[in-house]
Amino acid sequence: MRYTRRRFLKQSLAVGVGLAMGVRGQREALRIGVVLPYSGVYAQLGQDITDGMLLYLDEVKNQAGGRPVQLVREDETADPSVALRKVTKLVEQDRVDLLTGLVSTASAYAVRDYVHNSRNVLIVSNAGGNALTRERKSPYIFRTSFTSWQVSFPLGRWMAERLTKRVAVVAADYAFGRESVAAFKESFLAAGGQVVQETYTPLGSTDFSAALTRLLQARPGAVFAFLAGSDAAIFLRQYAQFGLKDSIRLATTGFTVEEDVIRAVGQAAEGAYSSLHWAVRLALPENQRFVQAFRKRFGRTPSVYAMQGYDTARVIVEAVNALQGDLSSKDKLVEALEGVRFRGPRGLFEFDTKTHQVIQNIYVRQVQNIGNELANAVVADLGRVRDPG
Amino acid sequence: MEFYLFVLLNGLAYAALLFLLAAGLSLVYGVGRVLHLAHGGFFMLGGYMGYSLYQWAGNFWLALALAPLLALAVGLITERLVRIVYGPDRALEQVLFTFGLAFVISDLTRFFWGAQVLGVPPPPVLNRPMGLGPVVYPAYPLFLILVGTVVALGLWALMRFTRFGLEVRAAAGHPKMAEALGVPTTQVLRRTYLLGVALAALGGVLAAPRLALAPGLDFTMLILGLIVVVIGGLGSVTGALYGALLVGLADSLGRTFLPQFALAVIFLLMALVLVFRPEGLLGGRR
Amino acid sequence: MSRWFPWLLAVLALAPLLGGAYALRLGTEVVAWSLAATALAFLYRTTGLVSLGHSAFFGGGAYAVALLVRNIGASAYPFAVLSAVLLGFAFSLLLGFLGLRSHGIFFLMLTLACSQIMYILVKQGFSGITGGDDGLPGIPRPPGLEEPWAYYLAGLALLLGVLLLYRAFLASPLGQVMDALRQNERRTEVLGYDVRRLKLLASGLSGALAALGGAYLVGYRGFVHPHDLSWTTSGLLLVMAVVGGMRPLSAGVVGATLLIALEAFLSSYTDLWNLFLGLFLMTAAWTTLRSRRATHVGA
Amino acid sequence: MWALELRQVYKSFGGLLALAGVDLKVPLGERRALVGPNGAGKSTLFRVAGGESWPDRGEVLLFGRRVTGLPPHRLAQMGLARTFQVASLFPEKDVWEHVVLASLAFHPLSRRPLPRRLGTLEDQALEVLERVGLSQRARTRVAALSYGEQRLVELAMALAQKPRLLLLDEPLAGLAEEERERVKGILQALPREITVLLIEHDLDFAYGFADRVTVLHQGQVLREGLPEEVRRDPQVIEVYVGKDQEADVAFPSPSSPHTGPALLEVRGLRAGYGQGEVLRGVDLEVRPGEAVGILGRNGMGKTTLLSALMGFLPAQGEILLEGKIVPPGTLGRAQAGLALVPQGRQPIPGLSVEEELLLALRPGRWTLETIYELFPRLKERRHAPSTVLSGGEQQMLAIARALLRNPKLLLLDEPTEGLSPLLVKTIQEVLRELSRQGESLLLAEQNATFALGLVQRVYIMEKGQIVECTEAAYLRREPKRLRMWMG
Repeated sequence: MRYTRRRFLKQSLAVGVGLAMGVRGQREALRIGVVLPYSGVYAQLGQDITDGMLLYLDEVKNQAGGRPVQLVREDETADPSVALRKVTKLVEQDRVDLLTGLVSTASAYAVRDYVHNSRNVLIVSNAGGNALTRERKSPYIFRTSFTSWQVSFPLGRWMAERLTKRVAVVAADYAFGRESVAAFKESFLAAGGQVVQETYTPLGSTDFSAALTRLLQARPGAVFAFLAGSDAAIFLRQYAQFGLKDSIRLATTGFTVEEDVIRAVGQAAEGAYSSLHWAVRLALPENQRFVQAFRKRFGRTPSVYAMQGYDTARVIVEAVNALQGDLSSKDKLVEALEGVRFRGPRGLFEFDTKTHQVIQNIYVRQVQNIGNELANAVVADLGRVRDPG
Repeated sequence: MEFYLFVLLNGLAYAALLFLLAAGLSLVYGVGRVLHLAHGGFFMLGGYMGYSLYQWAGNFWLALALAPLLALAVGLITERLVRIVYGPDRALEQVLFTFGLAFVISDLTRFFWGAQVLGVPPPPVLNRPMGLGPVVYPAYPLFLILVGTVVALGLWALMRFTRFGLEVRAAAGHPKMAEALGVPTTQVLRRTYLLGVALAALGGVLAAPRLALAPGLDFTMLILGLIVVVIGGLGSVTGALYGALLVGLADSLGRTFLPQFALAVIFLLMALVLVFRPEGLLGGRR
Repeated sequence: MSRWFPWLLAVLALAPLLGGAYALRLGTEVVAWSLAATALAFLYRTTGLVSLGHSAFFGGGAYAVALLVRNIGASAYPFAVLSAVLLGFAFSLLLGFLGLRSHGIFFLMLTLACSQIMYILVKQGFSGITGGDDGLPGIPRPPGLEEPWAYYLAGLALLLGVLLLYRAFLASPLGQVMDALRQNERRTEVLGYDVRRLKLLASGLSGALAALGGAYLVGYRGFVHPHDLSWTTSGLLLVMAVVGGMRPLSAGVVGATLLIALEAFLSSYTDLWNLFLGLFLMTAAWTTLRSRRATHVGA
Repeated sequence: MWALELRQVYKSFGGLLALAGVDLKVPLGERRALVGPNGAGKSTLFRVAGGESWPDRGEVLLFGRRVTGLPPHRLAQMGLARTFQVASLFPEKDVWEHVVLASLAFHPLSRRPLPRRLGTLEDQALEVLERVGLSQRARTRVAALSYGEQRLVELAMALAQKPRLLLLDEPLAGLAEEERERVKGILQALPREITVLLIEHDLDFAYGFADRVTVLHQGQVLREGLPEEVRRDPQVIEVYVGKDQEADVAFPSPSSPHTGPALLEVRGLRAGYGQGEVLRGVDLEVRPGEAVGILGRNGMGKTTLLSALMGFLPAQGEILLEGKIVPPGTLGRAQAGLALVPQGRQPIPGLSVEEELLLALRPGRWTLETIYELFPRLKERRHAPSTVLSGGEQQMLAIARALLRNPKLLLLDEPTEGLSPLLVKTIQEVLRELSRQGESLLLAEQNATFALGLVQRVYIMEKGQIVECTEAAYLRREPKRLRMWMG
């Protein structure tokens, strides 16, 4: 595929530039260890996040605190023990200055102890498990993406007030799914809602007709669904095929109806509400610029993962700029990162100094047909959401 | 009452896809004693080719017709490779070789089509719920059941009434004697392999509107295909049919009553069959 | 081949000690996988049965140790490892019993079924206890072996011990009988050996050794995840044993070293490392066939 | 007390009833020979007695204890040992290891998981090997042994088990002359406490060795008694060698002396299973339109010869059809014009009668209609699966599908095996009709009378070589000469 070859060239170019600078006695290159899935089911997320980072690094001409930036990439694969092995390689063999990446929560938990004990700074750019901000947080671990609680909790109250008090829940049966449903129910029940039916389907299901048949029986006012990747695409298409699309409103978290899923299912996604910390059509100047730049550079619309990559690169560069490129002291780096605050594509970006989790706005969006193109339009801004920690 | 009708129809639609995948797998083992672990790869390849054809031609039916032929072209190449491991008592080498081939196909597919989740919309005429008496049920799965039945009958007729079918059953039944009666068993194996590839690709295209095309689909379908042929009995079309129906219905029941453990239900079913009938339901009858 | 082979092994084995933490971690992982792959090769060597479900014992052993140590504490390691091995023996005995009448592809699929049922139960069934698909983190290192090089050396000694035991077993009368069982089960039974009991014993020992491998794996890694029970882990174990030649004593060790080194090396340089792994497997199958045909002995 | 007792044992495979109510009582210490033509059920009886397959009905008692349904290893523990007709050994092990394995079975050491020098057992093994004459081959891998030597390993293993009841399945078959003498010596020298049940086609030895003889025919005990009585019993002779047809029936005088270039020429054909050499340089020829017979006792290599001609097993030497070298594989030879009616008929599972015929059909003189005329029974049964046909019907099917190939040369391998006399008659008429219509036949047959009533020329085969080639008419006139060869 074009990207792989071009990215490969691009990658070696960055290395070349980095080395060249190094050779001419300039400051030594800032080496960032990137652990993302480049093979297997989550390969697309890995690629989006990497493209987001490369886009921002281009904007700052690959400079951070006067030092050229160099990304050292490793494949996280689907096996958490491989992720841990790659993190160890990056720290001990490639001597990286700091780490970023990790799409799957299981991999994040797997590397958490090693990163904490070896006092290496890790900036998680996707994995959303709540524990990394709560009982298993670490001063050296920051997160620029989200926690499952952050994305789902606000939606509960909004749905109870605006859509219906009778909801049926369909969710993929894995930790991320269960945490999101728990957060959703927390606010939905508090706002007087009632969950009439809960169905958990195995991850990687290829057929949801059974769950949809049960939905038809329960006759809820609306459905809260939590699915990702191919599960989301299959579910949405069968939701439409069963005629549910027009009869029962669907609300999900943003991941279920992200741009790549809309591209895959088209009409079937229309009308679906979703809550997320970003939307392609979010009317913010920074966001428009980001979306145009990404489309020009990569020829496709950015996804929330690309936006997270973009912001992650910015967090790193701004922190290193604050230290003028001197990363000798880990504690100073942590302080610098805590101090990072900027207006990005998603709006105001700042860290909660207690949990090192991003504090961000959560928006309610709906898939609408605007100018015969289906995309997530923002219908409500649920304000600043901070994970309780 | 219509709830159980749904469960049945969901199961049959799923069985149709499983049958298309398993028929080829079972026949190739029957004729050549070769376990083709790359078969799931051709199912996925068929789906991706259907996607590209649909993008290019904009017509689902054209994609449905052309994808199996395209997959056949790839099948011609891989058949030449798999020929290395044909022959008796080479089970270990066959597992290694076809497992490697499955990896190659899986990565090449990702190289050409990328890792995004891709989908093919069902043809407009089928993209709406159908009224089945008092009840509403999506049209596409019914179409799948129809195609599954047509292909099952077609294969049954092919096996029963054509020269090719006769030679396949003879080569599967008694290879040495078949050759003494002039049946070119290696030729037959080649044609069976290509038939299997085309069927799997057809299954892939049909599945695209129902499932999503994403990396990993090949190995998911391979496991299901192996379960179907092992439960139904390796080596014959009828074995694949019984297995597909049983697994399809068990899966649908599992998903309805034990949603989290649907896959476990299927594995439990296979384990039970294998403990009491060590050679699958139809036994050793190849 | 056999004269300089032990020396090569010695050099390879001690290399990680000089290579720093990453090489040590890689080496420790090779030792753990070697134990489990040797267990799978042992089952084939003594009964001719090929298993695609050894992740049930490999991952099962890891989970057993993880659960016990996490709840009781690091001091419970000896007890935890012992019970993991016994559980491995018991489960494998049960699987062997269920599969007494089946052979070839049907036994393979039975082992796949049993390991997948265990995988789903651990992943979704008892997520309260097993941590579901986030896995179980925070598993302490065994007392006295906290240092990576110490842990690696202990593993090496364990692996060496197991291989010596395996070699002794093959030379023992019982080992000879079981080797005969693989070559001609019917004849062995007619000579007066209770083939069923022998196959159960072989299954039990194989399960126990794989569980030992799992216990060793989790001791250094600090966490355990349902992926250790998945069919891809069983597939990798089988591929390791087959690439190692299945029959020789060193099949598991050679296979594990080759595959892990290949995967670690390739995946750092290309996203399509599975493609090259696939090509490697195809050529491995082709060369074993060609060499087998060359030395094919009638009978 | 009986060493071995079978009470009303029935056993069937698919459509064929192999054992139809067999009663057998072998007293302790007796040497019993079990004789009968091929397909009479001897090997099935051995498998049932050895516990490898369980009877559909009836009881098996070993040393007075009921053992029906017990696995073979329990019977072995009670003192039963057996050898196999086709050597069943451990390809990767040496000869001495085989014998040690045999004697280790009930030895406490067999359960010892740690290495231990098996000093005494090894010595015993070498001693047994000395007795069977394999001592120099002790350290060689069994796969490198000749066919005969592998049979000797089988015997050595059985002896090493120190059995109380010994089942010997054709111990002399496939042995070289010198090995046959040695085995005969060993068997004669066996201690009398060991009860022996012997299947052997070398009737001279069998009758000499056994105290009593049981004749099996079509799954039933035809006759039982002292060797001399049984040998002369006309019923037994007829079953074996075929009724002594008086010269009354007008044999088809061959239409014209068959001259001209040979249809089939075989020069120096050598073949065998694995290392064992069964065919030791066979030369023969068949002229167009001629019916040639290959006679010889069982186990002399008749089936190996036809299988080698058909390409079922690798062979060296020259095979020419109509002057041209035949292609190597079975497929090539089938297309070149060879067709085989195999021993045991080999129906194809999964196909019906008519389907097998249609499969074989090649354009030519024989068509489906003409075949149905020749075999009306097949027309009635044409939709039945071929595997459930009776023995006779399957034989007709095997001949019919070979004919539909419209071959240049029809090879027939013991077409009368296991058939009733009436069926043998019909098959003979059919083959005579074919010969009269000019089909070239090459018939390998143990039933000499059947063959002589059909063929023009005869080759006699003895231990893998052609030892005699005469006109069939001459042998018809000289039954003495015939019996000399057929025993």
